[in-house]
Amino acid sequence: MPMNSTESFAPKIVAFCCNWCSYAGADLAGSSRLAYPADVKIIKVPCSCRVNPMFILRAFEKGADGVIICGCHPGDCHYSTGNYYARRRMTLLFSMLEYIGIEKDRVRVEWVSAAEAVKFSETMNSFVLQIKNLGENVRLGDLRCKS
Amino acid sequence: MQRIGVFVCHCGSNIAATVDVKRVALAMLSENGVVFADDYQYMCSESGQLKIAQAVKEHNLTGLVICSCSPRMHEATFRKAAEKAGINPYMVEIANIREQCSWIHKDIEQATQKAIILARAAVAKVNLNSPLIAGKSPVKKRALVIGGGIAGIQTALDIADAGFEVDIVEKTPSIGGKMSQLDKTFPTLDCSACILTPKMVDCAAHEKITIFTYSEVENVSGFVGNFTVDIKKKARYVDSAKCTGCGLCQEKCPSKKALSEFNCGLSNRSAIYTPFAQAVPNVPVIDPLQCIKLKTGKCGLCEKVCAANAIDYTQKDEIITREYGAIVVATGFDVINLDNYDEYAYSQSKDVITSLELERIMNAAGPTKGHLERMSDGKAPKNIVFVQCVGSRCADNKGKSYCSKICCMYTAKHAMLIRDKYPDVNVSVFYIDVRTPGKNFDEFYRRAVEEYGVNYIKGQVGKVTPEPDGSLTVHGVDLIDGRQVKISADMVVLAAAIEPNASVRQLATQLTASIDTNNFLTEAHPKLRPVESPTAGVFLSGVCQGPKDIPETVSQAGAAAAKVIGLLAKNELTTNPCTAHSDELLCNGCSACANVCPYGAISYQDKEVNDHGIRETRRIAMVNTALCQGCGACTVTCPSGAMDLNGFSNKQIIAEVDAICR
Amino acid sequence: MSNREEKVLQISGVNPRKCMKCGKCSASCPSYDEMDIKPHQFVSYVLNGRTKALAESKSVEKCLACFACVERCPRNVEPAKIIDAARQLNVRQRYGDTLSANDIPSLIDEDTPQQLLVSAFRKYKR
Amino acid sequence: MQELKNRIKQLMEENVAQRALGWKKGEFGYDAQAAFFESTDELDDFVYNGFCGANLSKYMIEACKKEGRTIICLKPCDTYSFNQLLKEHRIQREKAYIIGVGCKGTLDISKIKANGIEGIVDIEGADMFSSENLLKIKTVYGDHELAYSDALLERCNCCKGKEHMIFDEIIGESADTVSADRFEQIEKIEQLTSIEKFEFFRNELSKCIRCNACRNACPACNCRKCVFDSDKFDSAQKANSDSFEEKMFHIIRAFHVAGRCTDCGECSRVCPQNIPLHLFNRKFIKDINMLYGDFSAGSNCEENCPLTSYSFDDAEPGKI
Amino acid sequence: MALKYSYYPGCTLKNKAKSLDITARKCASALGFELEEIENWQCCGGVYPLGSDEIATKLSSVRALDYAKSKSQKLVTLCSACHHVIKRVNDDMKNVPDTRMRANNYLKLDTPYCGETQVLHYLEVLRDEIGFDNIAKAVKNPLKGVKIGAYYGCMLLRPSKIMEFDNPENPQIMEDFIKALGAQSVIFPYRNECCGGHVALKSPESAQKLSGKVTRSAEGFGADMLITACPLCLYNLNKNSQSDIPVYYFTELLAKALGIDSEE
Repeated sequence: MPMNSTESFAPKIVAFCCNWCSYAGADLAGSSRLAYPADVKIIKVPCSCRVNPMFILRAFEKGADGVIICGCHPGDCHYSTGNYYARRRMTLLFSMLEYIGIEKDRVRVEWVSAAEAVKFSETMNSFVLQIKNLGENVRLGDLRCKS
Repeated sequence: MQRIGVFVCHCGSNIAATVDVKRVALAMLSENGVVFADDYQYMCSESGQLKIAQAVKEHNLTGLVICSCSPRMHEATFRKAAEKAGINPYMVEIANIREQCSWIHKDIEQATQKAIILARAAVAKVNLNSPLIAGKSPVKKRALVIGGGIAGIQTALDIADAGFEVDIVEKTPSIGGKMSQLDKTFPTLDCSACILTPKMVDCAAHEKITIFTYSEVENVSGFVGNFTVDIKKKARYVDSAKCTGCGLCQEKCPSKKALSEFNCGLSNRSAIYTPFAQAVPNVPVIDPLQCIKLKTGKCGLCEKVCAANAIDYTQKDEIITREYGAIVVATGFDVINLDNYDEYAYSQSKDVITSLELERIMNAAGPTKGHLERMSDGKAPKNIVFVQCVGSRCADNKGKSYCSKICCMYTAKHAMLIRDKYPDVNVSVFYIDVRTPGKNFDEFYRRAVEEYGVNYIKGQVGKVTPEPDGSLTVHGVDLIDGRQVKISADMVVLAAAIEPNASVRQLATQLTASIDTNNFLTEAHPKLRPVESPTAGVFLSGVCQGPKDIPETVSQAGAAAAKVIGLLAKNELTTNPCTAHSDELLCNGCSACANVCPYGAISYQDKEVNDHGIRETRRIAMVNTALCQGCGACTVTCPSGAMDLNGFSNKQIIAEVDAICR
Repeated sequence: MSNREEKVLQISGVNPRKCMKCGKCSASCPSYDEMDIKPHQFVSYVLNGRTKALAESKSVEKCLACFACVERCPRNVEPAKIIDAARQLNVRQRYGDTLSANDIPSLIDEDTPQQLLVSAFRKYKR
Repeated sequence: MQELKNRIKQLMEENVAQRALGWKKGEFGYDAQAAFFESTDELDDFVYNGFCGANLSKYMIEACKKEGRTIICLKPCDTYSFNQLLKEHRIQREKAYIIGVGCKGTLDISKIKANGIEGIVDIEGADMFSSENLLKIKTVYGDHELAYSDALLERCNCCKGKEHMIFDEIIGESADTVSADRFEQIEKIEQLTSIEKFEFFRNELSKCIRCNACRNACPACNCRKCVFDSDKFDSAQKANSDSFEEKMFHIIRAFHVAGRCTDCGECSRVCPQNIPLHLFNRKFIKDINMLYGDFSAGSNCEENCPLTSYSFDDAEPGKI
Repeated sequence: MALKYSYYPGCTLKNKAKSLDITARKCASALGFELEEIENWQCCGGVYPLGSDEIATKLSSVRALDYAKSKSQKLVTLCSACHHVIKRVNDDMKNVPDTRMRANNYLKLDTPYCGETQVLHYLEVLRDEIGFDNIAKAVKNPLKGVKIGAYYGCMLLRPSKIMEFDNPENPQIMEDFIKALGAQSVIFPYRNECCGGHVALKSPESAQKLSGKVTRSAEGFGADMLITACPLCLYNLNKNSQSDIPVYYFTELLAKALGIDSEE
């Protein structure tokens, strides 16, 4: 990937953030003025366990270049156990995506607490960079690639 | 079809300086369902809310999108405003264009574009919102206070005085906490026991307060207003009902080698013991690791001497289950382990002690009966050096990154007390900064310097070396003087950092209350909701939330009590209407959702349904909305999509995804 | 910040802004009395644009590389790296030679370990 | 086979059950189909041979809505699906009388045809209970012979075992058919580069005509109404060929049955386009076994599905 | 099978500190392990280059490390300076991408070296691989009644984050070693303070001052002798401390306790 195209490419990135930890972490990142690229758009969900794999596939189908799911650290879920289920679901989904030849770096799960503003911003910065390095998502729009 | 009004807030210049608010409003006009869009200086202000009401009326709005600060800030405000204007409060969505946009981006074009997309997603969602009605749930009129230190005691007393029942769960055999270990308190030099003991007695005597000492929280379930808590009462081997507190058993106990926790290990105690004379309850416990009878079956001396027949070697741990409307965490602190700071020779010399140990040494009930003595040889020290910030303000993974807040003041107190009682003792204090914000605090510190002649040296200590003659050389630096300083001391006192009590980690998990990277419990809002945890019904009192001194702890304890009283005073609570529900025509009755529900809110019913003319009895999932907390775990588990979540429906989230990716 | 200061920071890899001026480095330094600029002052010299003075100071040669300051710094500032970077600056600008091979015979005895010579050349000569 | 037929007849006559769920012979010798036999007369058409691959478990959902009890013939692998349906409360145990039928592997007609055998009129030697390992194939162009074991479906070559997990009685012997490792194909794909993987699956999936045969045959796909047929997820227009569901159908379907799929292989068997759909499901099974411990859906009715349980130290997503 | 290690002796051990080398090898074979000298090893430079952009000064260490990697052996050192330099360079190769990349670009090895080798000091081998209890069992002439002060110096311990040798402020390994030999260990606070050896050439007065503190502290606590792992410390303490306290390499005492003739 030549450098200049990486520079000009503005990826579409959907971030699902749980209401209790990660969304609050994002808020704290905001009030602490910890910048991260505008490419990231946050969707608030009550818990990482609310994220249906279909939402992720849907985002890719609609042209997202990366999807990141943020939740409370395991053990700290507001609903006690939600992120444990999310962890298994996403582990399997990501493994499947890799298996069918989708760059697994297009998806990520990160546990970010309400206090971890720095981690939130660093995570988003590194994720955007990762997606920029991958370039535009061409594979997962339609797996069948029918004409 | 919705009729949506979009309102873009300037938030003064907080948003408007980076986001072209007019353009955002204009862009929204071409969005599906939007019939009105406007921008305003402060949407949250009264006139801002009035604007909403007017627009609702004039344009017959059915849904609102507010582009403003985080919903965590003002969602409730705008929902109330909507309700006043005649719209269901759940027809409001917030596009967070401040925390997630204007505050983190500098480029106006970029920020404006992002704000438009965020607003678009909110509009797409509102298009699919439907009015929700909040339910009600009853409130159990009893509070649980976890931790029986000054924070827990004060909270419990305040709640009980308001007429509500309170239970205190304390891990150790007595309430009193760290304050009971202190000798004097700053800045007034009150005797700690003299002001604490009456409160402990009040607690024990209060008809509304039940104290569970030597007990721990084992399990917590439920939610605000309706918590169910299992409390483990550890076997005391002494019947509290029979014990008269005469103390004979402790006197006669032949096993006296255990280190006294209360005296920081500086003295010994018997296997059957009350931690200190004023303990509440004044009922001893038998330490099973030390008791000869419990270890070998022989002895039984305490049983023989107990006239009240209170000794019971067969006692077992007991689980008590109680219901509460509110829970207060007041688990307090501990001094950090100093293994990472061996340069101060804490592990190498008995005469290097922590400040808490010094409190015990200075205390008349302590290991030296209040005489200032070296722990190594019992000699009176002539030169004492205090080292500040041991393990505090460290960014090196060895210590704590925060300021422990209380050390400057208690060190000034110690220095002053020593100089007062033993004027011939030289006292030096190595400090990095002296931090004394607080009423009469700086005056207090200045008195230590000016009236008591305490030698304050700006600089840190690099190393303490024990010398062959039993003295200690303190290698420090005087940064003002620009010289290395070597002081030959008899005693070195380390102001070791404080950290949250280790039990808080597990407790936070049980309560689903969040903790920060230092294991302090997180408050719901650092400024506006400092005594509430983000988990409804869980409140914070004392150092478990952050370092604080006694006056601050007591104020926070009172504040937490006030919040609890406000909660318990209600007969019922409005429940979150964003709960799950299952579509009976789609439900397979497979039980997958019930398996993942953390609240046991899903049950199954055989129900007759009419599926497009076919009547049949089906096994259908039913959600108890009083129990459901709206996490959504069930919705993803459901293979047929029968289970959905109000306020965060599959369609709503997909609409947001689509709007963002468009 | 001038070129030289930037260079020192780059060579040392130190973030001087992390320093909280506690002085633990100076309290720990066995060479403190030999130094004209003291370990706790190193960061200020870099931040205040006085790196040249630092590079020309006696401290450059007096640092024992014992890493006591590195070990004990509560903020991970690592003053030893700053003073060594200042020394590197001299060495790289080719006026840092303070030891010549001709001096050696007069400085050694029959027991002098090779290690001392090797490290001395690293320390005093480019 | 006659023994089986007689026993069913007897059970129906004794009123143990009101009907039977078995296989009916088709037009050719190799197209037996699932069928209900409501009376003993109808049993004339009953067959049980190597072409009775259809897993009847799913039909039990229908049978449970009928009056009385139904005799259901289950091959060993079918019993896993039956258990899974029981666990999901989709069927009732008391409504079924299970005859576990012996199995020596089910046959793959496309494998036979792949041997260049065309115009098949009749196939002899497909009987499940005979120990003969020879298929005699009559075609319009003459007779062919093929070893029974050479014509097995892929799923039978990596059979889970010939033990019935649930039954009321067992009729007939089974024979071991394992000749391949179940996860070998998966591992091979995992070895490919990202682009090779993508090309492989794109090539396979582009053959899909969305006939829904896989979904219809799959015992785990037993939703009253499939998400792909309801409008629960898509806010946009439904069911044109570009829709989201179309594009992601197979991944979503595999995810929906993950932890529930018994690897019965019906999806691949019924696919008219011969897409190896089991490769998706088996990948999930492999991952689940590796990450969360060996799990075999339907081996019993108690064990919790790996996706509705967890442990504190599970692997982190993307880090396996 | 005897444990085999790649052995990096360093320049001083081939010259002024021969006895450290000889006794270490002899004790190794007595204790059942073998030190295989790295072929064509080059001098480590004596000091770890602190500059974050230094490459050339680290290459000799990388070559030694890569040699050990190629033999799948752990790398063992004796001299404190060599240990310090090699251990830290190894850490750079493992954890500092820039150094790793540039060093590898320069060396053009068949496969890049990325810090795979484990670097052990001889004392760590004794503690972690042989075990002090086993050494105690092998002792033939217990050093009964001898009071020995362990002088660690700087380079084995600091920076502890990288050296991971022992507690940098209250180390235990040499004391345990002394006890294993049957002697009595004397803990004195200057055992981890610098002796000033590094400036012994050009500032002998500093070296005198600092080394004097070390020996006085040890004598004050009743030490009959000192042991060290570092030839420079040994030299400096002997020459500059103005004390008569004998200083030995720790391996010399080990050899004595094991009943090994330390002559070549």
